[in-house]
Amino acid sequence: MSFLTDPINAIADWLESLLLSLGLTSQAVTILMTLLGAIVVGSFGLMLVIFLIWVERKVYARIQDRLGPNRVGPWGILQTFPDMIKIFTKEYITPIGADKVPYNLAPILSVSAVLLAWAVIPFASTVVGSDINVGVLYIVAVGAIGTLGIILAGWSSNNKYALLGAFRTVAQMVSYEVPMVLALLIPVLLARSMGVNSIVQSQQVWYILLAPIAAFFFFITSIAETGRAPFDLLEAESEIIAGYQTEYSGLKFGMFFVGEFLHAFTISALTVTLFLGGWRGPWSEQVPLLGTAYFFIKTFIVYFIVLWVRISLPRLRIDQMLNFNWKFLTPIALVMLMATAVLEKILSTWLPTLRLTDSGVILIRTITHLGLNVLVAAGVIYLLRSYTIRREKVGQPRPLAVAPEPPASVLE
Amino acid sequence: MQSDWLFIALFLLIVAAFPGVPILLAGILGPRRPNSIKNSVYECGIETVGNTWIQFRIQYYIFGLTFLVFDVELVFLFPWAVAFNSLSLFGVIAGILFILILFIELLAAWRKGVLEWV
Amino acid sequence: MIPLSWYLIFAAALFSIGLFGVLSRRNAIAILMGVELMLNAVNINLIAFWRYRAVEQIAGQAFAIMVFAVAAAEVAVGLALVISVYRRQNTIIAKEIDMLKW
Amino acid sequence: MALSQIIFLVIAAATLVAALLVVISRNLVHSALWLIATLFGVAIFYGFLSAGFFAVAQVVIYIGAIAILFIFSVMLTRRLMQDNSPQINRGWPLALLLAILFFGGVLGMYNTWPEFAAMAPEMAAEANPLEQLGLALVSPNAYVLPFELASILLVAAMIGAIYLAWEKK
Repeated sequence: MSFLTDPINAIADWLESLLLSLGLTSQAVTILMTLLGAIVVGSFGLMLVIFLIWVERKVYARIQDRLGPNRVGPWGILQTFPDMIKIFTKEYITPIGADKVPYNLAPILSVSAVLLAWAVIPFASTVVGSDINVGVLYIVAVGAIGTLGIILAGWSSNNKYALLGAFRTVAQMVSYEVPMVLALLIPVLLARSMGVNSIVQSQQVWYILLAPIAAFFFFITSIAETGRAPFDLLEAESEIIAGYQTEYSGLKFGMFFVGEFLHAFTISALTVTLFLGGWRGPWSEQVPLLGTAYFFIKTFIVYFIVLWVRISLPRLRIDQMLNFNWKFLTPIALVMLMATAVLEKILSTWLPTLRLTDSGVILIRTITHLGLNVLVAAGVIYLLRSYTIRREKVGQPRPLAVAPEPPASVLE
Repeated sequence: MQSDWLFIALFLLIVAAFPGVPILLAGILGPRRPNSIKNSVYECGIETVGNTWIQFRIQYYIFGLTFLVFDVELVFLFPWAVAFNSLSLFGVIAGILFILILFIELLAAWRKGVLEWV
Repeated sequence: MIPLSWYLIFAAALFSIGLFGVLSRRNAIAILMGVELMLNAVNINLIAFWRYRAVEQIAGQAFAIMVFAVAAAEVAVGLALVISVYRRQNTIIAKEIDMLKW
Repeated sequence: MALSQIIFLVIAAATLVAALLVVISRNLVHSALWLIATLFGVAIFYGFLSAGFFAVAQVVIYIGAIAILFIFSVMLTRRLMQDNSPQINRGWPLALLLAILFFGGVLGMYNTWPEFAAMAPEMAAEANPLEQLGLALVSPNAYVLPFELASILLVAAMIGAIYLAWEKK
């Protein structure tokens, strides 16, 4: 019975008892089992990439009214394997003057930083790699390591454009981390816990209903962290060649792409976990397998939106990108955090005096939080509109460059 | 609890090996015929002019700096958010005051024109 | 299990290396890196004493997190100073920054 | 020797070597990279000391922000990076002597302390240091004043640093 509802833990238990019966000490068994779990989670993430590359190419092609990969295997689903073999047999070309150790370390870092986040994502109520009590901050930390990988790549390539790409990374990824952390603080505040699994467990109502603004901000900022369109300034082909990856070749170049594809999926999984209830759904507590199914269905829906955003929106200019972060996302996220804290305090002192049933408490909490978010959003929209009206009254938009006076010789 | 951290530690090793081993293998298996033209810096397609290590604008540093300050202050807020249930009214107000200082900081930077790119 | 002494010796060694860096490097940025090493050594001591001597009191952790804030402020101002000096004097060799000499 | 002790020694040795390389490497960006390695080693020790919050905060603050700022300022003051003159003062033997004397002195002082080799007490299973820390940081009879002052210190540092580094176009 338990095998049908929760196969992963059933297999783990069976293996553990098998190893114990082989005469190993319990300490060694724990280490072995943890190692096995780590290998399973890690290789699952990498296997997923093979599939994701196909999904992404197919979705792209469909939106652009093309067929996409369709030769190898049914619907071209095996297309990635020949590509992998091709890139695997390519020659590495290391540019003269490159700083060898950071140059080779950077692609590894950019993949492993993304994979690291999978350690804390719960796939079901009982299946989670590591349920540490600082999970949310761990996710932020892992993002910081990814930024470091890109800086290393840009710096060590001995290429001006790569270095420019790295500098843009710092301006972008580092700036967007501020509203991202602020948006992450709101679910932590609502759940009173930093453990990712306990955040999921406390979402009787999905946090996207309690904190839609935070969810939206987290989604935007994490797209910015992946460095894909519309935030692909770090590798803007028309501006700075290919950014930090210009001087890379072969599998090292491919690893940056593996990292990018996986990152897009990882942020979808994180959004689902923190704001869309993760594995929660009907009977997911009793049947963890169902929870896993819910988790992946939700994640693929969010992933589709990520792809949709990427394919639909043009690239931002760097000043627009920074203004959007520092003058729009960050102040609103700060206001939201303060407002949520005040409301939570009011609710936690006032609700117990009402002697409501549990569902009543949840209902009032949801409605008040949703109302607060709507209020803030309305205020923001009002401010933005009055700002645009003022700009219209002033007249034409500010000219970017003043045309120089023609020299006298031309006039004559 | 202890096994959770063990998992993270082992995962660190695994996750470094997963991209690292294929890169190493491809380096061994792949062809290796370097020559000076192939190995020259691609730059933007034409030959490199001047030094790579040119000076960059200070604006990048300013954003890094602003980020550093915000980052540290936000890390302070995590324990506060976790302990929210057992906080007194005073504690909540202290936390909000902290966020308010952060907000004033943002406004000060904005007023000073630090957040402008150009 | 690991005795307290190991952490303390490790922290002392780290602090000494940081001290050596601060005293011997010519470059102002490298000196600041040495200061970071020293602050980290202090933090390890704080956390180790918290864990081994006063696990039910939170003072060690509270001090350690304050050290984080101070380190961040120190780096922000220190590096800004270095950059500012570099633009005016075109040097970050600590010995050559002698504007206040006379 | 238990497994945990071997792991401790290996990580401690690696961290100290990295720290030494921070101090002696000629290329400043390499110094910064070794600094990151050292900071990561220190983060692992926080994990060992069951202060998970600090391990993660170390990575977020030091590696994610401070180290990046270091790399940045090295790049901004870049003309000195190819400077091949020695990076170490002429008086470095004296500095080395001082550092070794300091290390020896501290060790000697520790040795006179009877509880030097104390073992860690068991942590209560229900103890939640993170929540305790959050409470202590904002409670009036604990650390609320340093907490707010840290915030103001950082604001002051930021404004001061911007004032120093920024020039109006």
